[in-house]
Amino acid sequence: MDLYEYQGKQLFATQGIPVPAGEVAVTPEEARAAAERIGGKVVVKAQVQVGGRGKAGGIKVAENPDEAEAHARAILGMDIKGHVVHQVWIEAASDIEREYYASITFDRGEKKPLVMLSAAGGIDIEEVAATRPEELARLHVDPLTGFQAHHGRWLAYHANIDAVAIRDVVSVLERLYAGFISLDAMLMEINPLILTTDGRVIALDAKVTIDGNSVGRHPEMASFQESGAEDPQERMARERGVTYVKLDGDVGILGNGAGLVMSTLDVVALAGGRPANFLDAGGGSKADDVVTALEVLLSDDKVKSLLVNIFGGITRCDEVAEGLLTALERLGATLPIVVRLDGTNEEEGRKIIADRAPSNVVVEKTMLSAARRAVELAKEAA
Amino acid sequence: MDLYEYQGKQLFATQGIPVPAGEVAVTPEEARAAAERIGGKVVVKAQVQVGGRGKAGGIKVAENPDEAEAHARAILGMDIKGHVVHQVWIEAASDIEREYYASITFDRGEKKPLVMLSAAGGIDIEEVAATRPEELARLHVDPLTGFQAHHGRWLAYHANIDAVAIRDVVSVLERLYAGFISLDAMLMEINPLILTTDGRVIALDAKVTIDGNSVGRHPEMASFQESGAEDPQERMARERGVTYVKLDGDVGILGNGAGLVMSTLDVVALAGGRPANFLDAGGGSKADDVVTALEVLLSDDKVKSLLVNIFGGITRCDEVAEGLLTALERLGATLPIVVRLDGTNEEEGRKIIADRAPSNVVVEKTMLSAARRAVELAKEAA
Amino acid sequence: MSILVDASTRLVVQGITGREGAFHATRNKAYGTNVVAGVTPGKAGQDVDGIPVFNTVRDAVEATDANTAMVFVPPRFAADAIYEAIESGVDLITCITEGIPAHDMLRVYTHLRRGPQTLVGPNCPGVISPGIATVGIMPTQVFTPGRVGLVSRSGTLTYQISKELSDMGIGQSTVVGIGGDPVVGSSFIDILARFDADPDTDLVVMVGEIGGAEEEKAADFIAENMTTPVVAYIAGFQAPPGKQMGHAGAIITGSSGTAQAKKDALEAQGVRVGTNPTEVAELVRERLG
Amino acid sequence: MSILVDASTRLVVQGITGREGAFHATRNKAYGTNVVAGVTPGKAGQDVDGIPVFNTVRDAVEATDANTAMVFVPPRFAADAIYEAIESGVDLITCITEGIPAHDMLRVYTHLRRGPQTLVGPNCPGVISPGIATVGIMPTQVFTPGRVGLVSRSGTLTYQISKELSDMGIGQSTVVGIGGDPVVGSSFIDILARFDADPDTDLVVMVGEIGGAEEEKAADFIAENMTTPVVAYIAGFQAPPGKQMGHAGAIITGSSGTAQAKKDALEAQGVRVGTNPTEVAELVRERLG
Repeated sequence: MDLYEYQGKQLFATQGIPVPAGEVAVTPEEARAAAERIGGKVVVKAQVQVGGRGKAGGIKVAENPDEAEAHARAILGMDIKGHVVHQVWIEAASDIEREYYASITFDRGEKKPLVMLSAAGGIDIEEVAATRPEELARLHVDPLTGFQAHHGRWLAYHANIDAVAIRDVVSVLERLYAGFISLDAMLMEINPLILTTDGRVIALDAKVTIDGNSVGRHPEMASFQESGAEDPQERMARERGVTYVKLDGDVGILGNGAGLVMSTLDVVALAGGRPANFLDAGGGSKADDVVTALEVLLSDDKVKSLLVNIFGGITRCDEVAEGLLTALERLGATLPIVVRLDGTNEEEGRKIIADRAPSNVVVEKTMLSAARRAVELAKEAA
Repeated sequence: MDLYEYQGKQLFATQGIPVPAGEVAVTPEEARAAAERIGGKVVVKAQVQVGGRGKAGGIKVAENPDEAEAHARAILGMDIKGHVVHQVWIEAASDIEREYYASITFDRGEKKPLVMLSAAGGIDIEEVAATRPEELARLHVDPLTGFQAHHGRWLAYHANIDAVAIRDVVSVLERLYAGFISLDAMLMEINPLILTTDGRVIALDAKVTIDGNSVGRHPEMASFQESGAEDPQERMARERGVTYVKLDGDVGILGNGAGLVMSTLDVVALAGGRPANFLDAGGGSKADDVVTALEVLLSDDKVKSLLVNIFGGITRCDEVAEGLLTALERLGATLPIVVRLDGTNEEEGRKIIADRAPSNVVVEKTMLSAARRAVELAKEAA
Repeated sequence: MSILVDASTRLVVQGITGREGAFHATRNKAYGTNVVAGVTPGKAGQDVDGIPVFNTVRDAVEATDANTAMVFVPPRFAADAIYEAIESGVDLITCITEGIPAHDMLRVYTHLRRGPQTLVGPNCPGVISPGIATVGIMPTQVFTPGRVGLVSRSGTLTYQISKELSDMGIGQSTVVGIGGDPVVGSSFIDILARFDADPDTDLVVMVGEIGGAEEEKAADFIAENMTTPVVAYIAGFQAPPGKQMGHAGAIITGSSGTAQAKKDALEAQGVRVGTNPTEVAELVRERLG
Repeated sequence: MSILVDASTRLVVQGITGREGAFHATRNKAYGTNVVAGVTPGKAGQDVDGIPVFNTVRDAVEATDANTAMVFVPPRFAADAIYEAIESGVDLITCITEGIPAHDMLRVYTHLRRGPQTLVGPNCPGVISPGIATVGIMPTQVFTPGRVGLVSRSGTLTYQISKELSDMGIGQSTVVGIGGDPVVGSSFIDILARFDADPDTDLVVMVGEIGGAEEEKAADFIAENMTTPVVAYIAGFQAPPGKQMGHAGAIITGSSGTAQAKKDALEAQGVRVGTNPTEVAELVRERLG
């Protein structure tokens, strides 16, 4: 689960990581009120989960509450790379002396947290990593013994952090690591971590990703779940617990297990078709999941044919077949549907389709032939 | 550092381990007031760091505040195995259904925390361990991965904890372990851990020892340091940072390093003498430590001769010699003193003694001869 | 003849009285696996289809000499269950559970890899040595005994490709689903090394997918260490781009992780990569001659 | 010729700009030890008696190929310093610091013992191979080169017994103070095993004291594994009884831990135990013939 900047900063504050005073606003009037409470110069920042909002005009400095309101009015509703701005974050402006970069990532490859620190922070950190790698200090941490004081020192010296800031930067790293662990984060990134002209070290941005499997044990994050920038089908799918990503083709695809679904997309493409989506009904798909999945798929009117590709393990083919019939009955879909069922209870499943399915449903025996048939049918229907 | 029961229970409460409501009282009147606030039947318990207080009459049940006051009057000032009672703990009486035993120890041998649990709690747990070891479940815990839920289950099943109490007992073990780690404990023992007639699990006693090397990082324990039951010399020594234990002989002993001091005691005994004390001025003894050490030693009038046995490593012999002269001058001691100096700056040290020491100070070249001489001198002086 | 699971396997099923645990324990037993015990706290003395239930894994191991554990408990209790299995001393632990918090697995993994025991999974379909024994949730009718090993990150794709092999008359020595989570107990390399050491495996099929760099590492391992030939499949050429984990993610990942990058890495080391499951089976047949 | 410390030792001193660190680093160097680096955070570029100072141990090791670290930092920073030394890759770490919290050392110890590196201490005087090199705080004038190894829990008693040996003309191959804390990196057994494997050590003196059961374990180890003869000394026959750690302490300890119990355990395994330091040296002379 990706968090908005303001949510990340709220978590930072609970971990003792210094952040500027700030408030969320969803209307220009709220933005003005927030600016008044904060006092002095403020920054109005679009809350979107996409990079480059500064260049897109989503970050503006306001000298007073009037300006804050005007900026908020301009930014709210803005579309930044497909993400509509529903909230702005108003925070006290900082006088920046230096911009550092600090992050902790769950490194799947090494299976350890990776801490990175650089004195060359700001938006171009990937460029730094690529062209001047010696300026980006990197350190993996043993998950059982954790982040030690010497790790912080090594990183600070090797990242060439200014001497005056070393103690505070190391303290931020220690708190960042503690938060990374206690909050079940996959990523915590501060870019920039600034040194102010009066010598304070402050997190000016916050990019936080929480492990989706761990959200249940963090009640404090329950309110973070809502997200405003999704495709309607994606939102419906997420709310019903199936994994759905919309693509731009016309062959709708429903499978079970991410690997099989990806393979199905590939095979459809090899057969000359264009997949309309990625939809994984889950490894243990039951009839209800299939109904949900079909509802999601059929709500996309670009879909011209449907390929249902199931290989039952925990999933039982007869339950999938029943779900399919239930969904078709309820939704009254008439587009051509190609079904391939293999694995647990495959014969019962095929028999259910053969005996009771409407005429727009055809069964194919192999994944390859099913993909070819679905592509043909989509072309015929187009 | 050993804690009193009431201190242990205060720590238990901060860890979420259930304890009876209670208060400390240092006068009978305070005991009455506490009993009134707690309400109902209470128990008045002598606060001493020694076992067997129940048998000695140090624990009494009071039906009402009058009785509580009377019991406190009887118990305060009582001498239990050499420990004078200065405080009583007044707590709500519990209705006991079963008595369990639970503890976590810092096991030096295995270098792991050892968790023990038994359904046969109460005062006879050592007897249980010796004669019915199968009733005492024992489990070592990996310090890096910590106490897991399955450890608690295994202990509870193997200790034959009543089914109705298993969940709460496991919860107590988990909290006890968390406290053991976070409080830097060497021992946390609950005997008995009771199941009440209404099905609650409560720690009825608390025996807690904190690692002396860690006390500095636990400001919440600063108030626990004071201790009322020490020998005056032991207290003086502790306050000045030297390790002193009084024994019942007449040869006073001052050395540096616990091993050498123990060896000195043994050699004195082999020479037919009786050591008056164990005094380790520390591995890095400086002049001031020697002054302090001599002050402590000379305040015991059973001491007839003194053996100063120093082997300098970090300790420098010349500094010890200077300290010795300073102390003798300040304290005006006239008893015979045998000095043996070896190691770092030994020649300078011996020269200081030879040139400037009063006539009651003699130098011996070896530890063995010094011990024999000190024993002879003590016998002559007796 | 096989790796990890065979006729000497003595299985204890953790979470055996749950719906899935009971179903699959029974099916594993029916296939011929020696399922000697189950564990559910508080249910010692009961049985599931004749399999005795114990309170703890240690009790089960002491009573039955189990040497393999299968974890079927819910995600938030799964790390504890794996630790319990490790401490019980079994050689192999297979964790089927999906949805375990990643940080839990990070600690489990770090601890486990400092000892001699093997973990397969979590979030995996298990291990089957066709005709001999199965530990997990695989649909056993898909597999046939033979001399081709298969290792896969994906469950259903494992079944698909095994079925393609079986349909072509090519049997399997052992099929291993290593699981698709960020942290799994056994990597491609771990399993490839075991197949390479197995005298009864003539060829290995490796089934990868987009994300991570495990297939790229495996490509190097195959070239440097293996004598047994390998045929690969990679899923996800058409997959939507995965989300980037901030700048940090981009810095770590670089260009690796795409299906094309994985295919290129494997082919650069001489490993043939099929474009679809059927073609993978054809490449295997061709290679076996 | 020696164990742990010798002419190949390249020492980095952690906490070199502190009072004790500077004093002993300089003395170790003067004795002939190859002291190649010191570490004090923030003081890179300085030097102590010509020894270059670095910010981190890793930097020191990269610049100087140090293979041994000596820790001289205050107790609350010492665990961190040991971890830093471990991660720097040095082979041997000697920790002089006294007063380290026991739980800190418990974690350090558990981590350390899963890897290949050696820790001596904490709360120990260090290691000396007389005439070759010294790492620690021992008064070097007490020792003479020779073929008797010595291992001890006590610092000053180490000096005492080494001096008794030297006075009798018996030199030492290496003298190791393992430290007296509840958790130390190397046990009697660890060091005895090294001496037993050292062709230039003819006999080992083991100096124990009351408390714990390490001497009892060593007695069994000597009988079962060692060919090099051992002479022992135990201090504390007259010591006041140690405090009992509750019922739990009594249950764990049982009857072991007293000086008499240790002496009995050693003699039962054929190890001669001297009653005072001088007699220990006499037993060594007798045994060497």
